Amino acid sequence: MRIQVRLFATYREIVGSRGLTWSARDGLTLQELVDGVVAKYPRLAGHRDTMLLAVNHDFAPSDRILQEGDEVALLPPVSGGAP
Amino acid sequence: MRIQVRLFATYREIVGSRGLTWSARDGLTLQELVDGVVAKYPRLAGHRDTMLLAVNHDFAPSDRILQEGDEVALLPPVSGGAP
Amino acid sequence: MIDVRRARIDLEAVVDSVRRNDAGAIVLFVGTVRSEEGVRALDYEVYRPMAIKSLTALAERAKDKFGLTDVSIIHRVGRIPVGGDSVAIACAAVHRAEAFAACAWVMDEVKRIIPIWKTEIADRPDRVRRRR
Amino acid sequence: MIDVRRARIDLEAVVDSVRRNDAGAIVLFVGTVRSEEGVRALDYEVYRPMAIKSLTALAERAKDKFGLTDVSIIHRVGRIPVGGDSVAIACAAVHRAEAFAACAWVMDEVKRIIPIWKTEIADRPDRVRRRR
Repeated sequence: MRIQVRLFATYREIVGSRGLTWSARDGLTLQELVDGVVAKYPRLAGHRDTMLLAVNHDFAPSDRILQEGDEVALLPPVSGGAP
Repeated sequence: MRIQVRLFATYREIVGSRGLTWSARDGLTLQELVDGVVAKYPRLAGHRDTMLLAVNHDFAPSDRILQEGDEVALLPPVSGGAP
Repeated sequence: MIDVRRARIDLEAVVDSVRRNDAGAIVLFVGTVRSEEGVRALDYEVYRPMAIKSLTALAERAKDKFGLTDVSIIHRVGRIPVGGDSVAIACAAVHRAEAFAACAWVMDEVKRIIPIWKTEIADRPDRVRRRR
Repeated sequence: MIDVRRARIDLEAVVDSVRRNDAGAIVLFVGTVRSEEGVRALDYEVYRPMAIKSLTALAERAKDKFGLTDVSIIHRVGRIPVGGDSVAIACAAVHRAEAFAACAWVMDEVKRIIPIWKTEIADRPDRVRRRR
């Protein structure tokens, strides 16, 4: 199956792209997908502890099983609003 | 001496005027002035407990000694702002 | 900016009056005449010189107490229809916690000490009563 | 009204969007880009569909939690110069205590969960750094 991966802010800069199309076996968990992306872009590893994860525009737990067509987002700590 | 007395809201309606010019002996206290006004307009008596007093645009204690030309205001409980 | 006026309150102007580049947070409170059975407007009466003096002193106290960069208080008087704005308070601060706390405190003080009184104007001309 | 937009925020429109005759109190929070040594603007980046979804859910939670009559949240994104407004939150309620509490809470939640990130734009082109 194919999963769309969205990247923002620092992660976008590290990967050099706003998004990736990730090919994976059925039954892949969100955790396993993140492991794969971090393995391919090792400079993401240092951000692992503060990384937020979303699937289809909602925060999702890392044991979430992904489905064909899911949109996964890797989110740095958010910083909206006023300073 | 002469003291200007300002009246607002309910008190204005009771007295039927926005203000009075009060003639008094030197050394009159604010308390004594209020006693005189209430004696003249007995329907004010029921408001005595909640009446606020100001001299020259500042709240003032009832033992304040009045001076020629002072502007005294008898104020019902205030109710500005939003409901 | 401190004012007691009969004209409609321009909220954008009230916010702009407290803007400064070193303030990251502005909190604006707007009090409006709420609809209530049988009421079509409120008449606000003011002891103007004392109100201006008290509001000016209140603004200074708020700045000191909460470390605000600026504060504006505008009270409308005269007849205000249901839905109209009676009071606007804008507090600006470096951080938002102070701006929120100050704005709520200033509104409490306005109700407690500023010489302004309101009378309900009924939708039937034979009914008028005071309201706190 | 919920929006994430590149255009300047119209504060009067944000307040008007929560007006209702049964609400006596409106609290508006405005977050602005504060001046800081070496910074001339902030660039706000957004994950738009998730931000809209999260803000819509946040507005509903705020209404339930505080009994608001209405709430609007507008976040500006893109490049915002020093002094510009980045976010506006308006909360309307029958009484002011709920409006103040809700507005402060909504702003905390915006900072905590809405997928928006900012980058400082330096007044010298060789300096850029992220900021929380």
